[in-house]
Amino acid sequence: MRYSAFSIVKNALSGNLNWKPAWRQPEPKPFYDVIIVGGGGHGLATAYYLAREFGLKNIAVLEKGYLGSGNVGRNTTIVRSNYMLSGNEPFYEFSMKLWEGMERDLNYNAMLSQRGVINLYHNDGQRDAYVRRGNAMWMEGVPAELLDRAALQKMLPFLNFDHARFPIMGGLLQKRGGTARHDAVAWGYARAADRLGVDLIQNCEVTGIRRENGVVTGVETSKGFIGCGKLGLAAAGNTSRVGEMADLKLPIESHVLQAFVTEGLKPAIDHVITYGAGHFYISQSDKGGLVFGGEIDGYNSYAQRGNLATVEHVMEEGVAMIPGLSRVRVLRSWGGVMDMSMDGSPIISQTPIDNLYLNCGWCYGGFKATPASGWCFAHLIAKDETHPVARFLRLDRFERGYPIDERGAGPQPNLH
Amino acid sequence: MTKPYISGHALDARIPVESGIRAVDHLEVPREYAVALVMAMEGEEAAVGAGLAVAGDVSLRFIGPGEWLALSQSETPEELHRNLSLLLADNAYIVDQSDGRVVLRLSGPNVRRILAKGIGIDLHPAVFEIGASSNVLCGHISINLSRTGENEFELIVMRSFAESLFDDLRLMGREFDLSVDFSAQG
Amino acid sequence: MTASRLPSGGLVDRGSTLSFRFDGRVMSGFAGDTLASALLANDQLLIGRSFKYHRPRGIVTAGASEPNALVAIGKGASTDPNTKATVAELYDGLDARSQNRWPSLKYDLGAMNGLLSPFLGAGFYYKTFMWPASFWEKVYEPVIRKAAGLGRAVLERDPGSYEKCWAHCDLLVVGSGPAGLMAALVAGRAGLRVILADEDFRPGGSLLAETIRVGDASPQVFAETSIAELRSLPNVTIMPRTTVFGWYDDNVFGAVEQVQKHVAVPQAKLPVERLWRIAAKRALLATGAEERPLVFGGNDKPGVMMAGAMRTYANRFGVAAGKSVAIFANGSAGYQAAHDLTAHGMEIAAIIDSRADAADVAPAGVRVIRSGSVIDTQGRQRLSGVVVERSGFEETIACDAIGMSGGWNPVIHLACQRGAKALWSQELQTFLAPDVGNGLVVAGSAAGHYTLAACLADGAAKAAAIAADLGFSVAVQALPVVGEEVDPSFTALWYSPGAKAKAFVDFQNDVHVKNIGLALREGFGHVEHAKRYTTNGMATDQGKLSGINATGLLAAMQGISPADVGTTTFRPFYTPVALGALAGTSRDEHAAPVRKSPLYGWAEKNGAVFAESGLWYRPAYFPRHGEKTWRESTDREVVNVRQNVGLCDVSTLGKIEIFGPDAAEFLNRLYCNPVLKLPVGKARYGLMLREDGMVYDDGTVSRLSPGHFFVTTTTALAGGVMSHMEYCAQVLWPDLKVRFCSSTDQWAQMAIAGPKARLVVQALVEDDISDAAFPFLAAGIVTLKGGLTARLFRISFSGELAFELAVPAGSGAAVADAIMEEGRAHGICAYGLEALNVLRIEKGHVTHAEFDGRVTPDDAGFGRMVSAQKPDFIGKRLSTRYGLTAADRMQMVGLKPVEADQHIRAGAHLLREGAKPSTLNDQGYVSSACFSPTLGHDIALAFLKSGRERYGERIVVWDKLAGAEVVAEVCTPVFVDPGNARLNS
Amino acid sequence: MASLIPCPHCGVRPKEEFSIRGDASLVRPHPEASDETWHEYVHIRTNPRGRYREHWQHVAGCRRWLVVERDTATHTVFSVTDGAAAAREESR
Ligand SMILES: Cc1cc2nc3c(=O)[nH]c(=O)nc-3n(C[C@H](O)[C@H](O)[C@H](O)COP(=O)(O)OP(=O)(O)OC[C@H]3O[C@@H](n4cnc5c(N)ncnc54)[C@H](O)[C@@H]3O)c2cc1C
Ligand SMILES: NC(=O)c1ccc[n+]([C@@H]2O[C@H](COP(=O)([O-])OP(=O)(O)OC[C@H]3O[C@@H](n4cnc5c(N)ncnc54)[C@H](O)[C@@H]3O)[C@@H](O)[C@H]2O)c1
Ligand SMILES: Cc1cc2nc3c(=O)[nH]c(=O)nc-3n(C[C@H](O)[C@H](O)[C@H](O)COP(=O)(O)O)c2cc1C
Ligand SMILES: [Zn+2]
Repeated sequence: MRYSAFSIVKNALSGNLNWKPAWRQPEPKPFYDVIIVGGGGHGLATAYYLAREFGLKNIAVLEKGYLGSGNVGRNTTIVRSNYMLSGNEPFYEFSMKLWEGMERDLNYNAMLSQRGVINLYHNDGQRDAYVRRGNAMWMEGVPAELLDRAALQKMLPFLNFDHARFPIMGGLLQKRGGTARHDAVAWGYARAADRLGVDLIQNCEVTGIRRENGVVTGVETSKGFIGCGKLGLAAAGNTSRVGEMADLKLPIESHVLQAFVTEGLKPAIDHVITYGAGHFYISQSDKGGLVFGGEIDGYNSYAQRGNLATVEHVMEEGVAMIPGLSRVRVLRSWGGVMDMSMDGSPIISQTPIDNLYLNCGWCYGGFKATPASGWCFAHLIAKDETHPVARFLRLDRFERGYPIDERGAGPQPNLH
Repeated sequence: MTKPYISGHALDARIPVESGIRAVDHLEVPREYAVALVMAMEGEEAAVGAGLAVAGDVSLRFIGPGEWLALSQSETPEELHRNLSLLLADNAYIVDQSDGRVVLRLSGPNVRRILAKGIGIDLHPAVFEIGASSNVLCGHISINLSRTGENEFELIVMRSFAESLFDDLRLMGREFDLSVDFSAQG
Repeated sequence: MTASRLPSGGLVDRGSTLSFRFDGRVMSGFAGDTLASALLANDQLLIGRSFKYHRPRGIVTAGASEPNALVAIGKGASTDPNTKATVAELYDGLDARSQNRWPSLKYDLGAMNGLLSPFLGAGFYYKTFMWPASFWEKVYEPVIRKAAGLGRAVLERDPGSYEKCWAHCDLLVVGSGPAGLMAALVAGRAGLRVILADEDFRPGGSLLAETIRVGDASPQVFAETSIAELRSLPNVTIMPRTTVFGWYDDNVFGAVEQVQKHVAVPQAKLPVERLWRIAAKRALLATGAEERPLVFGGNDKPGVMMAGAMRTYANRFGVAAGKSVAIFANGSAGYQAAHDLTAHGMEIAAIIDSRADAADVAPAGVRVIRSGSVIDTQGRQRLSGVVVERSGFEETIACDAIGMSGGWNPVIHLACQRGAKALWSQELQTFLAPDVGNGLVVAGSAAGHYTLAACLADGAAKAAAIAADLGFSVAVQALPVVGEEVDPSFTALWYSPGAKAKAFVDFQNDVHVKNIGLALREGFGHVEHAKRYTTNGMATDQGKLSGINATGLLAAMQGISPADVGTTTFRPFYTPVALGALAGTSRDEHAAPVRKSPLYGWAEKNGAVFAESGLWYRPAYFPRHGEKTWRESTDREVVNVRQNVGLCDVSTLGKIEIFGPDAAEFLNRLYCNPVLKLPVGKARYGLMLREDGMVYDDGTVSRLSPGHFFVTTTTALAGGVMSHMEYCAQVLWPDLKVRFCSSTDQWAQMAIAGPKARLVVQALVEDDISDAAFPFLAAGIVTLKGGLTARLFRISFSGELAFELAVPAGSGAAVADAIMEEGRAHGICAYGLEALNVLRIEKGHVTHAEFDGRVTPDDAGFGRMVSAQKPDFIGKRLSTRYGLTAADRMQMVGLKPVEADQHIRAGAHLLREGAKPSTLNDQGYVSSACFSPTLGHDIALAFLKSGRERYGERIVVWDKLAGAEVVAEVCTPVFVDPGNARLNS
Repeated sequence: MASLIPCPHCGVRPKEEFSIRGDASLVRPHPEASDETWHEYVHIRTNPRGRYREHWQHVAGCRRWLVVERDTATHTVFSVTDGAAAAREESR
């Protein structure tokens, strides 16, 4: 059933009783040409593009929980392509462009809202780094603007201009950046993939990877063995665990990042704003909740929850940046387990094992990458060759000495 | 030029000279305090600990394994350094920190309620006993905390943080009208 | 008037009248009222509008689960939007306003949405608004966003203050109802350190609204005497107005105390709210049970209320929720409410019981409709009647309020916040907390005990067990005898059949039964999918009323057990918490500690303008009379240093003392250049790598005696380097005999730089510091005239003849004064960070602008410094990786504009002349740039692909962000004195 | 864990007194070890779900590096020991 204003009216008139399921609930077949582990944004997008762009037919996505139960369903929804390093920027801009056509492509409104992303800076060094970044964006054809304090004061009068411990000097603006409705991204890809015949199998946890003569032949799951031609891992925070099933050792640590939403409020914050004197970032959802987050909790964790010290730290930064948040009440906090890589940048790569492909290391920034990650991963799986914009995101870059370290923090995941 | 250099206190800009007001809860800042860091050489931790315990007019603060701050109000920094060296030189490294640390003394009936606003350890009288000391976080600042009396604690802070800690303590004590002053001379 | 104050009764102080406003209307209530009870007493039933359809809504509950009666309280920057009237303590002068309505609460245009409701089903927006593409941003989204939210945040600086506090206890009791009180009494008497926290301003929990006698007293008196006893115990702390919002690892609880939310004019010396972090050895949840609403047609009108809430309003607040009240129930609690209301003289229109037969006894003369179902309600902005269906017959019963009672949901929120899933109890028809270990135990109604006697007994027994477990001896204590009561039973009813109007599940978010059905039909039947697709349970009440009903509905619609559906995930916060409370005192200028150099006052006195540098404030420049811009002052300072002499505070550099027989070996492994053979009395530049071969930090290493080194680090990484050293010493090489300490704060350190530096310094120092006696890179202990012992280093960041003098911090200002006095004759000036930066760029010296974590020593021109001889040092092995030694790496070069009046900005990128700007053509970037007063034009340090081979090449400095393109010449990064003649003079 | 860490030298302390570095089971290779060994030391992590040994430093306390053994799924702490002692143990 195609979604449109017309379909809404028509269905409403028949009591909304005729809507069809957004996706089937198939039982797994014994064999698929391609199996994707992980029904998050990346796994679903990969399956969709495999079917649509690369014409593959016999595809399954295996998800241990419900579709979208991982980080795609728990992130702060920021979408942007304002990276500094040449290993990253073209990839994220490719993603941005895909976002811009995605909804019509999927026939699903993911409510992409290009409201502008503003990164504040508070000292000369930060400004210089943002100038470098802004120019790197322009090099890739991505518009960026440097705003001074006066311009910001006009745009965002609620920021702490008068009593800040670290006064705001200016900001880097990417107007095309913004947010998208996180769950809808997963649902939209799921529905579109399903319509192309992809089997989306929920409550199906991969527990083993079967290899014969060094070649992957299928996966053991909570629903039994399922054979496959090629296997793609898009298991986000659980990558190391799935990789281990194929004796794959990875440059990944799993860390928990918390996010927060306030009570619903009338529109008050129209942009995505990030704090330069800390790790705070905030935007307002279309429903009215202020969605925000900060630093990771810092220790390895597979628990989707964080601790109070970090909560307090995030709030301190929030109130330091926007004093008026003080009376706003935070409604809910949650955590997501992310695969933090050694340089803070992702991995889309072949592996030393034949027919096993890897998509991981998205840290706290993979939501915005969803379309490009799916596209490039599908490209890699279908053609066995790297998509040009993802050519730096290889697994062997650490060994070869080509880290993509936006933060310059070195091989310690919790510093990225 | 031969004039001696006058030494200033880190809180000179914060504490009015002789305010004279003293509430029940009071923050007192001794102007003169000799402070030395004592680091036992490897394997000598116990010996140094024992040696320090008998060192004359010196109070000890625990920093970490084999490390202490030695404090004296009767000796000059040079004297303290010399005396400790005589006692421990073969077993410990001694570093003068008299200018690097600032000592603050907090006392009064509400002292625990004040400190609990910044310090996460259990300060119950039966848990943190008289004589106990430890490095702790007070708000966002690292300090050494020691219990020096029934309702009396001493806080030692890095000099560069002293004003900030002082401001924090005033805020923490605001509810109880905490008063502040330099110690009376002597 | 229908809802009104009863002539007597309740725990309000009828002698103390309080005046307040609601939407401008002045009303009055009593001390002890909540805003909700006072509004009811004033017959204000319409309080707010729902989120989506803007339907008129009133008060549903008498507590923290309230979904509807949300108001904005306070004025201006002190406004608290979305405040639950049911928990807001009334005070004189309280000013409340309704929300989410326009132009007024009574006439709200937003209510038009209700007409569109068939089209606004669950997930409707995902299905449309996609065409044309440009419309989303310009038309659709703005409209959707306008409809967002309920209350309005003021976003102005909050005049209130907040603070945090730690607490420690043996036992934290959450909830002061019968279970919690008994537990606290038992534990308190046994000598445990007990904290009893309750969100209510009056402790006692449901006892405050109870009528059964406890012992020979009323439940209110029992609560009062219990509290009095607890207050008399020194080991017990009672914390009213304190909501425990989260259970975290290691039994740490987050709680927020509303210190001054209930006063018109807060005292300045007290916070508005206080955050508590409670470290509890054990905790007991005695949080009670929430009455479950019934899902029936038209169940959202003002006048529809929880039956238990009606009881509370009558018994605790002396307020009648209506004149003629219908009760719709599936269990005995509805009857209990009917009895209590009758006792207060209120009229019971009928009891509609969904069960066919039940033993419960109605008050005399009250009609009971068995197997009844409410299918619709009458009235617009307040209830005027209910339509009841029984065996196919419909009947309208006139009433102005209906109390609904659908059973009980134990409040297990906190127990499920750390990953444990709630368990369905078929017997109790509800979800209970699973066993979550002995740190947290659930008691009373929260554990599924519904009689008062059982709650008292359960609280006492569980507290006694905890006390015994912690090693306390507990005396056997008799429990108070409780009057006769029936154990409340009910038959779960997820949906009252035959609804003729919307039957709401989530009131605030306007989720009704059909939405849940649609979600199921579209494949969103997983309880988490249903939540996200319909937004059920996502409003400010977090599904306290709606969550279990949604589960029950999903189960019923699929013909499965609620056990197989489960609940959605419980998360902090139990109730929403103000960000200000969680931030505490860390705000504004106080957001981070301030570090001050011992020369701060001296710099201030000399007119410094300060800049933040990490936590420090450092002098940026020292403007003199007539100078209008920072550049004027900086240029003057730079020229003066190059021509005469200047004094700069460098106390903020990290300073570490290293002792021990292995100190040299240790440092040799730490730095990439050799340190082992550094002679005593010498300093050396030191470069530290990370294990991945990239530069980590740089500084100086001085040897003061064979076993005593003194190293400096950059200001930014002082803490990081210290930790790194400790890691290396303790973890990597625990066998090396080395000890170190930070002495950053002990020393005031100043750089005295310029051709006349020696003249000035020699005037102060007893020792001979001539070039012969104290050459470049000498380091030693000297005595100042006047007797002060100091450390002197002949090192230079500016490229001039320079000394760094370190004196004990307290004497710093006096010594700096003396230097300035001595230097006056030589034209000395104080110089700040800006001048320091220009001086170092002119000399090609690097800072973290260059060492940004992606740079190898060779990139920055230090390739030859890296020791090839040393067998090992941090970073040695990985620095030989292919990518770190590749020929096309970016290398540090100098740039000067071909036309001298053109400007270069740090952050600009580099392009070959004529090349199209593109990522592929990107040649590098400018890391630092400044105007060089020495040379009279801009200069820059830049990283350029294979840069050192390209001296003399013309390159485009591309700063699209500024719209600037400048052609520059690539040159060596040392612009001034490449032969180091000045340094060595 | 995560909220409170029992430092063997200082007692139970809040998390914010510590900084965390990561895997404590890594042993710095001999300088002559293979490229692969070095690469694995610097870049590869076992990242288990369950028992894990991690280096935490008590920065605001005794400044010792500690080995915190805990469960990455439940956050239960099993033990906290001094890092130098553990390292000596290991090298034995
Ligand atoms: C709090 C938070 C905030 C964030 N904010 C942003 C942001 O603002 N912008 C941004 O760009 N990014 C953000 N991110 C990062 C982003 O969410 C992730 O990088 C991205 O969602 C990861 O890709 P994914 O959607 O495929 O992952 P997921 O949705 O996590 O998908 C992985 C799936 O794999 C499944 N799985 C795992 N193991 C198995 C198994 N053995 N068998 C079967 N299935 C398995 C999981 O259940 C999961 O559903 C944030 C992350 C978090 C946690
Ligand atoms: N009439 C019935 O059918 C029926 C049904 C169930 C319970 N009850 C009665 O209710 C009473 C239950 O007693 P109880 O002691 O278990 O609970 P309670 O309801 O008396 O007390 C719970 C208290 O905990 C507080 N609270 C809840 N969560 C909190 C939090 N996170 N932080 C701070 N405070 C919090 C509440 O405000 C309340 O004051 C018994 O008297 C029982 O008979 C009656
Ligand atoms: C962008 C965004 C907005 C959210 N808004 C709300 C909200 O308005 N109300 C709510 O209860 N939860 C909201 N959540 C949180 C979810 O309820 C949920 O906590 C989160 O997706 C993690 O899932 P879990 O708590 O089930 O583990 C939001 C989450 C995200 C990512
Ligand atoms: Zn410690």
